Amino acid sequence: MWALVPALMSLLATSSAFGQEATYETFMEGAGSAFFTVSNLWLLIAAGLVFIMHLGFATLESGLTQSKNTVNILFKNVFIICMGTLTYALYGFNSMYPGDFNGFFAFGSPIPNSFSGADVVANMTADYADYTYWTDFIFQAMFAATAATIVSGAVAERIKLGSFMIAATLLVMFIYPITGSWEWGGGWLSEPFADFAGSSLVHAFGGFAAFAAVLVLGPRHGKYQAGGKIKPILGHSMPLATIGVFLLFLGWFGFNGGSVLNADPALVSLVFVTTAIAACAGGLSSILISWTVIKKPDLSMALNGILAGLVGITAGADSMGPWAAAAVGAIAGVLVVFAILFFDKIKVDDPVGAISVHGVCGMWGTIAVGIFGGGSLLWQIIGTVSISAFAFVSSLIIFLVVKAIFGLRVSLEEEVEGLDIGEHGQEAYPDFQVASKS
Amino acid sequence: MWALVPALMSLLATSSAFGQEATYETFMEGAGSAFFTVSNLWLLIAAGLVFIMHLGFATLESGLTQSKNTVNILFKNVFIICMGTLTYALYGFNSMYPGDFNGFFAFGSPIPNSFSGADVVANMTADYADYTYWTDFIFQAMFAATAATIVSGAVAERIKLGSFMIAATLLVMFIYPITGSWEWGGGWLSEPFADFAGSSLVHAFGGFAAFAAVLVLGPRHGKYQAGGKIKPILGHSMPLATIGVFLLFLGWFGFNGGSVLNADPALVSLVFVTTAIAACAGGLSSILISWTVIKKPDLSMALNGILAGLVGITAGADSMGPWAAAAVGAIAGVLVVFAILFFDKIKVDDPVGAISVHGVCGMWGTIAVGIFGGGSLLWQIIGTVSISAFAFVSSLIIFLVVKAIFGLRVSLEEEVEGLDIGEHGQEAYPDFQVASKS
Amino acid sequence: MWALVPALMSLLATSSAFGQEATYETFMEGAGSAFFTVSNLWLLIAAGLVFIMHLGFATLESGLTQSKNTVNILFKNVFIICMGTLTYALYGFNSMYPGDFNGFFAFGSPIPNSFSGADVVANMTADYADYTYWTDFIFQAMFAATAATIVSGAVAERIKLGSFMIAATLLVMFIYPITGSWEWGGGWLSEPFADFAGSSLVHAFGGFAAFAAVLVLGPRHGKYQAGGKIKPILGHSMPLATIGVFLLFLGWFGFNGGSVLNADPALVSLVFVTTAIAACAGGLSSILISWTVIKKPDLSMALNGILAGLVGITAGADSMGPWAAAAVGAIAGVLVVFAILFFDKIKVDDPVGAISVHGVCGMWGTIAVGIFGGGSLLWQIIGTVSISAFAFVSSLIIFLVVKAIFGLRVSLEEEVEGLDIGEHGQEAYPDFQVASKS
Amino acid sequence: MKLVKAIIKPFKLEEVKEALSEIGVEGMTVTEVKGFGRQKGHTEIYRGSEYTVDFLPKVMVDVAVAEEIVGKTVEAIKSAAKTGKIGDGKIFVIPIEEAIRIRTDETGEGAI
Amino acid sequence: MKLVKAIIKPFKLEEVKEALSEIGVEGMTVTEVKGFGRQKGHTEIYRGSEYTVDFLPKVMVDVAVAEEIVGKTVEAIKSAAKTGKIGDGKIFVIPIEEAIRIRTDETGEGAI
Amino acid sequence: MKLVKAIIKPFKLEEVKEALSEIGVEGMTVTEVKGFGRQKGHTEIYRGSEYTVDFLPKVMVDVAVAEEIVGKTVEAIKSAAKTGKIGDGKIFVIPIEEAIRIRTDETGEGAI
Ligand SMILES: Nc1ncnc2c1ncn2[C@@H]1O[C@H](COP(=O)(O)OP(=O)(O)O)[C@@H](O)[C@H]1O
Ligand SMILES: Nc1ncnc2c1ncn2[C@@H]1O[C@H](COP(=O)(O)OP(=O)(O)O)[C@@H](O)[C@H]1O
Ligand SMILES: Nc1ncnc2c1ncn2[C@@H]1O[C@H](COP(=O)(O)OP(=O)(O)O)[C@@H](O)[C@H]1O
Repeated sequence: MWALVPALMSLLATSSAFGQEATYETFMEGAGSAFFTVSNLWLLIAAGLVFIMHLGFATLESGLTQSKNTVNILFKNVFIICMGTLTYALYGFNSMYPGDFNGFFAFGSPIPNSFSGADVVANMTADYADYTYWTDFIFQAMFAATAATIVSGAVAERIKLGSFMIAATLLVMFIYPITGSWEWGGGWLSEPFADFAGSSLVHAFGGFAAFAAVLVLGPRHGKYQAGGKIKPILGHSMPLATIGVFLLFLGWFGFNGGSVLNADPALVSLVFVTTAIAACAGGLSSILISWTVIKKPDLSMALNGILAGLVGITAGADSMGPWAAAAVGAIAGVLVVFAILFFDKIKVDDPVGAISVHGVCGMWGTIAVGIFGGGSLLWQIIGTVSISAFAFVSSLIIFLVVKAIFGLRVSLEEEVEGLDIGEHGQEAYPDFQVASKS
Repeated sequence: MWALVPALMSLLATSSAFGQEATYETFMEGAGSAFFTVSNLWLLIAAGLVFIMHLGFATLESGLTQSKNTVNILFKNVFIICMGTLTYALYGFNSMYPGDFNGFFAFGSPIPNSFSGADVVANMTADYADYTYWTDFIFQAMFAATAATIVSGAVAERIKLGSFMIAATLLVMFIYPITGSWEWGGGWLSEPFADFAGSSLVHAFGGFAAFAAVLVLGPRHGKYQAGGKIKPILGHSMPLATIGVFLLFLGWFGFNGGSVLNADPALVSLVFVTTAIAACAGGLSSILISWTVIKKPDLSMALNGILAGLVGITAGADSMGPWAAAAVGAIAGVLVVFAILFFDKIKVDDPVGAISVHGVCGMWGTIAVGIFGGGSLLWQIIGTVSISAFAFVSSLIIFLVVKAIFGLRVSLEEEVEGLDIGEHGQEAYPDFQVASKS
Repeated sequence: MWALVPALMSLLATSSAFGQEATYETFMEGAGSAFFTVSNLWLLIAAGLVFIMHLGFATLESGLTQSKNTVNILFKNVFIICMGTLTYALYGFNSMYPGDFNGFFAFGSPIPNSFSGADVVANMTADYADYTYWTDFIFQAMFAATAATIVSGAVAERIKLGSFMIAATLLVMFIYPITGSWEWGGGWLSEPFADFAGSSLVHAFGGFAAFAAVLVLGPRHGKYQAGGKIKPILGHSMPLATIGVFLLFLGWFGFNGGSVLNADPALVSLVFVTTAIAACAGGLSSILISWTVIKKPDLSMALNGILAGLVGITAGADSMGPWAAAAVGAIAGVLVVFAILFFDKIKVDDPVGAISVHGVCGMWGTIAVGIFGGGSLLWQIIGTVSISAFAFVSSLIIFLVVKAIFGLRVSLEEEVEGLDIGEHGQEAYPDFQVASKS
Repeated sequence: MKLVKAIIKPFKLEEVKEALSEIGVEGMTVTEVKGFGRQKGHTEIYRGSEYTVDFLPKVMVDVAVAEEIVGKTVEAIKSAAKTGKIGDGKIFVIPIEEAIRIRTDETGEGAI
Repeated sequence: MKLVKAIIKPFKLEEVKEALSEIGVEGMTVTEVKGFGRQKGHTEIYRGSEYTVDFLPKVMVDVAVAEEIVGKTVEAIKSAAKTGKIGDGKIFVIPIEEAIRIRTDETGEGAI
Repeated sequence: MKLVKAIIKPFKLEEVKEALSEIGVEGMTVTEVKGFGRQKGHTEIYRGSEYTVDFLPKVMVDVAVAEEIVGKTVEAIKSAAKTGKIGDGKIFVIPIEEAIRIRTDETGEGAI
């Protein structure tokens, strides 16, 4: 069918079975290859969009924290994407998608370096899925590090760099694939629980892992003062934070849109619409609520509202219409404002609001599928609670162990001085007069 | 034809007529579905690219204004995208594309929450267009808020937040779809007037709406001093402004490229080339002119020149070759420099140059189709003048009414102190020593 | 085959031969058009991704230099993309892809303004390639300016603006297409030398051109002090630098992925995987090495490590598996750290590390194809050395000539004051108190 | 000689500078400072928590002048900087024992 | 009147401000400065080169007070700013010959 | 004791610091300031409008020294900061009545 046969020479250069080459060619000349090619391309582009979410997180987190910790935050985000991708190749991918397994846990193994013979057909054609094995890996790999990134924001401005790097690696490499396998790997939650793109598997997971980490770590010095007074510790750059949220919004089109796992026009376009509408509804409802409750139109709340809407719709972007999505997003936008105020009241210090945005709204989004998306409400609750609880407990153990062995917090002096000097011996803005470090 | 049938279950979960499901499947298995699938994907990706233009506007506008108003500008841009998408879903889309109508005005109505039965085929297959109904909506929705964003920059640093939010909502929800329907909705301008991606319908509309708003609002305090002296009020961050222009340039590939409304290789690739060439020609000619006239190579003029080239080519990106595009862009780059100097001379205070970039070059681009693009020069002039005039008058009325009821300007004291503290009680850069507020 | 025939009217409006129109239509209705349409779309999107690399370079370079030179760096980057695209249209494209030629050098000529008659089919269908002529041009044009951008970073903070603009134009317009034609244009290096997406043709070219420029220009004032002491001149914004690297990483998916030159699922997905893995391995190995050698986890080194991995994999992204890519990236990440230290030791002052990242790792990546990618080691060395040497010598001549005629360096006073005031009469951050200019 | 040290509202700087020029003062040194006084700061909000910003942006102008024009200088600053509203600022007069112009080695009143 | 000029560690500013309020001082002016002294700066690293940052961030507090409370003022600052570690800073007492409140034209001790 | 207050060109700071170290001065406090004087600012351009930036970046160095080395201090600053071109800056000598080291409660010349 296809007139032009792509040159596969180079790919197969190391493969022994030259006779098999024809088979991939045959497939590409056949009828099914058009949809396969488009779907594969869409998932690769979606992987690129999810990748850019890491820049979104990096800028959002550094914008919402103090300038004396900016190098540290950026470094952690750079580390996370590098570590996340490599550990996922080494272990995570095959642990999360183990094929047949007990439904609860599987060991991982490295992805192969190449395929040969019949394996090419099995992994590079519609025999595998609507996309190739490599596409599958890269799309999932871009998701994997997100959990650690979510934690990164919540523990910012006081955690030892080395300890964080160890804990984050353990979490991303070993724990994230476990809950992932429960649903997406065909485990015990795969039916009838529905979590389309990961309100629970990615976001609630990250949010509750962050919650545990913050409990172990404690609040930043000076945040909660004698007499119940809360001293806000201001983010140092609202433009950086705003850039972060817009990039996350953009990336979410790939996060949700790519989770359709092919280029089906009806479904992908529905997902784009529900995603955008929920985000906008979340933004507007947060603006409204913060204006009413706090009496000022608060930019940081508007930004969190958009994220809340996005996290909320992630579980059900494929299973409801635009107006249901608007409801899910708007409720998420309200929830996030009260959740942030609530966690501050109970002295859980989360500089960027990660627990509220990802944890609370991730749970909400999953449950919402039982309300608006035709899912089983009971199973939605069972699923999100199981995943969140597993994330919380695992993270608690990891952070407690790391604390016991290496220590978790920088010294008070370093915290006051800033982690940029303390951990990195570098400044983020050496040319600018930065205000009194307090 | 297509071997793999995408799972539509979830989409149709709420639909009653299960027997119809086969029909979408039948279509997807048929011959036409490959081009449909690719075209649909391209429009969704283009929608993502247009989305990122809103970040471009947000960073450009905040970069070109003072740091004491940064939170305010960012907030307005966040609000606009949220409000624009939702009001377009609620009213605008169906008002702009009303189907059969009188050619001048149609009432809008909300987009549906789902389709069932035969409607699925009518809206999700080639029966509808080269893309689905949802794709159509999201692509157009991303355009809709642009008009308000353009105004946002021109009225920056002195307008009351609440009043702006009301005026922008009225403009985007009710007025933008009217002129839109004239051409793209099949109204009185649809033939032979040609405005490919909206030099007039989007940009001149926004520019002239901004013009009216600025006339009602007046210049910033201290800008025009006794004795005709102009005091430049500097933008606070050239990196932010530059990020903005590059993102807008990128987004324009989706803005123009998506306006082909399918993935036709010849036409989409031509549009990419003309778009890029016009932008680059605009940048270079602005550099040249500003170097000659102002005697210094002015970065803000170079940035405006690129935007001028982009706005200029928007009407004719599909109807001329690269060298004609270069001419259109280069002329736009010259026009924008003189327009900015001119508006400053007549004391129309536009902090980001929106009226010159979008208004003047939007008109020029539309007319240029009558010169280089084979369009009727007369009709091009009739079209762009009608649209610009309608935008100007509507905006004048809206801003005058809002002024009468709520007031438009913040107090002089607040203007001097900055709108960030005044309207939001927040600072954009709390860690940095910001220079004397004047 | 395709049910929907795209409207080509407008494209062909200026074409005389209406009878030919049918032929493009016929092709689009035929079997091969689906793969053609997808491939063409992918290359256009890839062109957009490569475009965004220019923003990546602009932010990276300005982040790693002082705030008093920020306007200047941004201006140069804006100029380069405008100039690069236009000169490539005017001369470069046809000089680099001359068709039949002597294998060493060909004169260029402007791209046409339109095609008519049989030329439409020859240039807009699979007769041309898996994409149209316009797509070919825009994808290659986005690459073209990269060489100048690389030089821009290395000569920052001390070069005269006008002189740089002239030298960069000569380099991009006339020299870059020459080496380009050797390999990609079908010249003497096209076989068996393998440089997939340009480790040598783009990066080593740029790196060695930068090396020559820096030798002619000399180090920044005060960098190398009496007694061999090196005074680091700090970059002014680590967030800008980090944004730059993430955008470059994203853009590289288009740079490498698009270089497949069609949408072949197996190959494009392999390229995405090897690209990402090499980048992440480069980042991790740089972190490790800098932590061991310099004793601190250095963010600027981590960022350079990612770029090193990306440059390294560029030559062989299509010819090796993920673990080979990891090896290539990790070695590049080590190389770049020592290269930066080395060049500083021999007093070659390169503010952003361009020579190390692009020059050294570009060479390494090309050679690595002879080790891991099945290429001829000898030919890989011959190729990369020829290209680098040609770039070095040409650049040396250009910069020496420009120096002789116009002078290259700004005055010491201007260098101390900053080029923003000196060359542009503008400040990048007028609201902020910038630290003592030294 | 005296050092006249004035702490004023930032947006009055331009006027103060002009008033000083008019009476023949040719030089001054300006510092961005934060002031705490009777004028109370405003309340700001960050993610739901209110807090008071006590310190307000002010500008400190240091002018060294000869004995005989101290009065005129103080007067000039006073009238240019006054808005009559709380927070207008203070002027302090401090003795200078010696002044030197670095460029010329001039000392005393000729140096300022 | 005296100008009490204290150079302190930035994170002590809040406490110093409160100590001064307690003894009835109602105004002060604060400047971000960089200090050089016995407390040595730290070593930083940039792309492999080590270098020493000599100047440490400090805060300078200028308080004009009446003669009779100079002692109390110095005492208050001293005890609030002390950590006992090197780099705590200095207090200098400088004579003020005249003080004027711009808003009211008040002069002398009433003005501060 | 005296407070030697020098306003100098920013890029001379390093040299001034070294000159002071050489004569045994162990501490100083540095402030970024903007200077207005005979040296005129430059013209800048923004979107076509020219305007003059009157204020030039300068650095103010405050050094408290004992009576007997005031001369040497002034001399050291003067020779290190001089370029001979307009805008080199000024040095003012101001009396200090008391100095206290916060860390140790030392007072007088021992404190500085
Ligand atoms: N005792 C003081 N010492 C030093 N600076 C002072 C003193 N009192 C006030 N200031 C400065 O003067 C500014 C204005 O004082 P404030 O009491 O607010 O109003 P007013 O000048 O109208 O009395 C303060 O912000 C502070 O910078
Ligand atoms: N002679 C001086 N003149 C002016 N400021 C000084 C002087 N000596 C020290 N300082 C300031 O006091 C700060 C603290 O001094 P330092 O010698 O580091 O510690 P300590 O105060 O414990 O003796 C310095 O950073 C500097 O700002
Ligand atoms: N009368 C003054 N009072 C305070 N500072 C002054 C005075 N005159 C000059 N300065 C400071 O000294 C700097 C240099 O002065 P200027 O007149 O430009 O050159 P020069 O020092 O060569 O005479 C000014 O920028 C300003 O900061």
